[in-house]
Amino acid sequence: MTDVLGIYNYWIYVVLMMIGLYGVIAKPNLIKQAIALGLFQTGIFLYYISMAVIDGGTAPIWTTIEDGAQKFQGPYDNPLPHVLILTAIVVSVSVLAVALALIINIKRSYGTIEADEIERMDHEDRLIEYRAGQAPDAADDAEARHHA
Amino acid sequence: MLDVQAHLPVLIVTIPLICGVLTIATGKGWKPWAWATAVTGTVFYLTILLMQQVLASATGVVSYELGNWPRQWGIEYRVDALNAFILLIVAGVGFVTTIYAKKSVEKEIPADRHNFFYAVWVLALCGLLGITVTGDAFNVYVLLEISSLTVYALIAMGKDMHRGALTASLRYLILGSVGASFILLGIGYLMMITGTLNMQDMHERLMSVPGILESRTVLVAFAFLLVGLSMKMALFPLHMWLPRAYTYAPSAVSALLAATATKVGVYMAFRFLFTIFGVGFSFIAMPTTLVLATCASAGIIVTGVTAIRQTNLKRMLAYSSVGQLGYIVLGFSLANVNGVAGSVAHILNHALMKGGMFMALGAIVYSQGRCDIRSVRGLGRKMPLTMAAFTVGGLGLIGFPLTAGFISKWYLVQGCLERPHMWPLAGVVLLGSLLAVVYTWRVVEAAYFQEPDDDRPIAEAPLLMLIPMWLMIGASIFFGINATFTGKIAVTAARSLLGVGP
Amino acid sequence: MTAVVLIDTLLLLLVTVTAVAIIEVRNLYASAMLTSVYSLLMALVWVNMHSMDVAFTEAAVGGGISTILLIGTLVHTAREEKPLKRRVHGKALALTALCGAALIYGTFDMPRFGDPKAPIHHFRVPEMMAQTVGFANSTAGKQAPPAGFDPLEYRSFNGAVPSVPVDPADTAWRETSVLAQHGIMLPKVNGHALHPAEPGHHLHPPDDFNGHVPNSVTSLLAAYRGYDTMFETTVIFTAGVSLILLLRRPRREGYLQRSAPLADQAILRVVSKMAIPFILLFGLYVITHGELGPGGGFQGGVVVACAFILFALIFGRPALYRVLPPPVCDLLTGLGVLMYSGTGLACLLLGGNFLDYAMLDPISPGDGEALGMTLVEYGVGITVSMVMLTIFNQLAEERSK
Amino acid sequence: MQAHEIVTTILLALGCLVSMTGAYGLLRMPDFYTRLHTAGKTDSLGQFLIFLGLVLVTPDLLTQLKLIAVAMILMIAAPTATHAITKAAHLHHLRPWTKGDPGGEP
Repeated sequence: MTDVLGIYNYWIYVVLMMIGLYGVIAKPNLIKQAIALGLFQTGIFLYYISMAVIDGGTAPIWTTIEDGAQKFQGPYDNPLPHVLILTAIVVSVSVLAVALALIINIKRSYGTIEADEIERMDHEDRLIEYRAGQAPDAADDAEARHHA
Repeated sequence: MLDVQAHLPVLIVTIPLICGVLTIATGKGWKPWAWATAVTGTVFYLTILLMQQVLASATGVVSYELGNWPRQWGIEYRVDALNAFILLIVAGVGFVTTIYAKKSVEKEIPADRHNFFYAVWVLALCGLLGITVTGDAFNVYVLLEISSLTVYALIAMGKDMHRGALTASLRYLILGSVGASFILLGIGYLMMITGTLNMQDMHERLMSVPGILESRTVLVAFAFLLVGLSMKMALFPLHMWLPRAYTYAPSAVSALLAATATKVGVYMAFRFLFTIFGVGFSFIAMPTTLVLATCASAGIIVTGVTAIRQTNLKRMLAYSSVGQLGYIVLGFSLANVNGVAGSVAHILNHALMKGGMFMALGAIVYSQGRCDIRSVRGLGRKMPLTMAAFTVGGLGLIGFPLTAGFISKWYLVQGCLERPHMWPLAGVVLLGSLLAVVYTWRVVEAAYFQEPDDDRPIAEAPLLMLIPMWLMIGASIFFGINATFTGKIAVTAARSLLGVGP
Repeated sequence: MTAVVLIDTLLLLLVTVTAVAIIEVRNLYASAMLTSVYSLLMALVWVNMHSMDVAFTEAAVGGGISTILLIGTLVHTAREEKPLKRRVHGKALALTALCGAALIYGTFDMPRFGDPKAPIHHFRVPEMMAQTVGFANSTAGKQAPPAGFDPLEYRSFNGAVPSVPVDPADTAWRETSVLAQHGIMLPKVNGHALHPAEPGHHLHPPDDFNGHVPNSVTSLLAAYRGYDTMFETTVIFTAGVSLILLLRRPRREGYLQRSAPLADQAILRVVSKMAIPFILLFGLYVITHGELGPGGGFQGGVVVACAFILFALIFGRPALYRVLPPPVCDLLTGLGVLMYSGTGLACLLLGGNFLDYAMLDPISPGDGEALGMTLVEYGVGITVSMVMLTIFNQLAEERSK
Repeated sequence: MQAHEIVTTILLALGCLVSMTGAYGLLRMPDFYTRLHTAGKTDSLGQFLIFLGLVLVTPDLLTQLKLIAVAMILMIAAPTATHAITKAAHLHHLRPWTKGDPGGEP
């Protein structure tokens, strides 16, 4: 078994991810869900960056020190995950922007941003749709019952 | 000056990218549509060329190194029979759907944003094509996000017809992002343990370093990739986003999505399960067959029953799509040549049939403003061509002989019978067909054997809708009668995926 | 325990606490502000892990743009979350616990945190790193090797990995020595030809520029994985177009009205007038300087967008629209992506592969690569800044309906 | 330890201390305005001291200049931000706490 000290960093990313996932599932507020989705993704970023770290390493940038001469400064951290995560951060902010635009639209047409209330309204919409789609006599019956 | 043949794989993706961006500047009226049609048409032509190139090449693989960096360090495009086939489907369906979109979009989307709509439309195709052509694991994720973001926006454009489109889109956004994040995580686990991102390179590493496949990291990567991919391709218990999204999206978008989006998800599953992990790990060491076949069978039956109860025909077809996806997954979960070939063939056949059927529904929405079982009553006489297309498509879903659906189900049943103890799955396939008979019959009965509610004259759909619709349905009949092309490609692809000699 | 680990632990603890607070606090404004705090803490974590570019991006995006977007949305949706009936959602807790357990199970076979022997540190990437500024094989390139650079020392991670052969082309050592020491990864030594090439460009010699710049993150981002970055730009563009599709109202409805509430504030006006030129300059500096230090098109673009947003906040959107009318903004949004893909296409037309920058300058491929990388960085910068501005405008227009 | 390092240590410690008092004030003060008052002022001074300390130990001139520039920008930006926040609160009619008021928040 690998020593626990060596992999604790990966556990924290799991914790962050799971906090995010919990928020996505458990919170009915849509904005909360969008924020939680962001947390969830940041957890994955942390994982990627953790894997780039190397003992005694420095940032993967060749620095210019003293009279413009470049100096080699020992092992550099792996730049590949950094590049991937730069891309992933951009993707996550794009997703956030689109989610927020949708949420604003939802607020416009539903008047609320709580998932359970929206779910109820959607359900009513679907009942109306279902009735309208049935044979006309059945729909009339349903309407008659509704009025009775 | 430009050797098109040499750069086909990259042109297929970059032409829709560049032209998609340019769509914004095309102005108003019919121009964005004409531009989008021209672009998708060009791309379709290029995919045909690529298909020929792949079939003609000695190795069966066309590789393209972007920026001239060696594939282990840069990004590689790698096209074999399977990709070329899926590319052909996506580009072809994309082209036909774009032609179809004009009338439907005019009706359903405000005129002042048609240029933006078609820009997003073309970019969605760009993302889907990109996923299919790439040989780099992380590139898959980026392109997946492009296709997802565009699809969220496209679905939400149904908001002017029904507000449900917004919640459908947001729900898909959240589930889709979680799914994509799982995929990203799986890729990360694989990268950490193999040190590379190129799919071929990853596979070589996984195969050449003993013990690596038994490590818990690879196990977890596999599990999370499988869950993420299942979310993206709407495999049964994780399909919850799909019915609403297809129901409330604009008609043209439903047709495009039904025919391409989940198919590309299945393609990704092929690549990850077969190409990266390899058949030995995915299907022999892991109980994948059991898990996937169970989910798929349950999906076929449950969604079939649910589809029967729907009055909204778009929703009915959406549930049926989940069921049909079950067949595709069932096929490749068998991991034998017939099963995988059936699965590959069904990708094409289902794309054609379901695309055509959604187009028929779009035509009904175009003339009536809605498409429930009540609004099709007596429509068999008023819109004969549209309803005939729907009926033929329905026969395909059932798997009626001489339709394309029959071919793929034939392969599937064979595949089921070849695997020991898997014969009950053949029963599931047949039961699914029975359910399809029921839900198709309801519509056929309403259309041909019931009287309409009133005597309003209803015109047949415009020609610009009928032609694409019948192109799709006609193709599905053609591939049902002449199965050589599909069969050949499907078997070649299956053999190369399974690593069996040709 | 090194300092990195200690600071890391403390920071991550703080981050976790903030994350819990973000989820649990009921006031959505507080939640949005905590998200900003969270991002800044994350940026510190990235710096501590030596990932300067990611830290820069996280600070600009998470701390800046995301917060602006969130608050812009909160203004016209809701201030508070509805009180929940149950404090803890049992099903969600069970599901996340299961998921987390699975992920933690997967970590047990991972290489230790910071382990120089991890596959990712000695497979594929070192060749790329050792090539940096063209002195991989100690041959004279366009740029001289830095003083004190010892390729052998570099390849052996300062002696952490023994028995590295002198010849860099001999890569068998990775398969035999290092992997064998690492418990789970015993190599199959049967002459698997896994390393057919050095990571250099196919067409010109390895001692040339080869897409390498001092900031190796940029070299990977714009050269080796330039294609990913092109799509990253497209993702941003797509987000911008989606926002327009979803939120833009017909002209004259929510357009050019209501003067800015802050224009009469002397201090704000003066300070922002002083600051905006410098912010713009800094943005351009970050874009251009991305090859030498942390930064690049994305970060710089966000900084430029922030300048415009600040202008709009203080002087009002009508003033901003006079400077940068929305149609121009829309076109510029696309221009960035076109600049990127156009560079790629130009390489294609000049006879190379897509995004083969070396083709841009037939006499000195290295200069061509430098030119290509600069062009694409500017492409990213233009798209990112304009999309961020478009998103802000759409959210702000929403408010004045 | 050289002289400039000692000076740096003292400056850094002082900067941290000042910032800490700001954090304490944030918790201790009764209302919005007073809290911002402590936080804004101490932050400006604290960060300035820390930057000054860092300038003394930085070897090359360019980085020193950069640090000084950052310090200058923060010196202008932080008080302006504080001003903007309080102004916004004032415009939205948030009343300051006065001696007779109960508890902390007005």
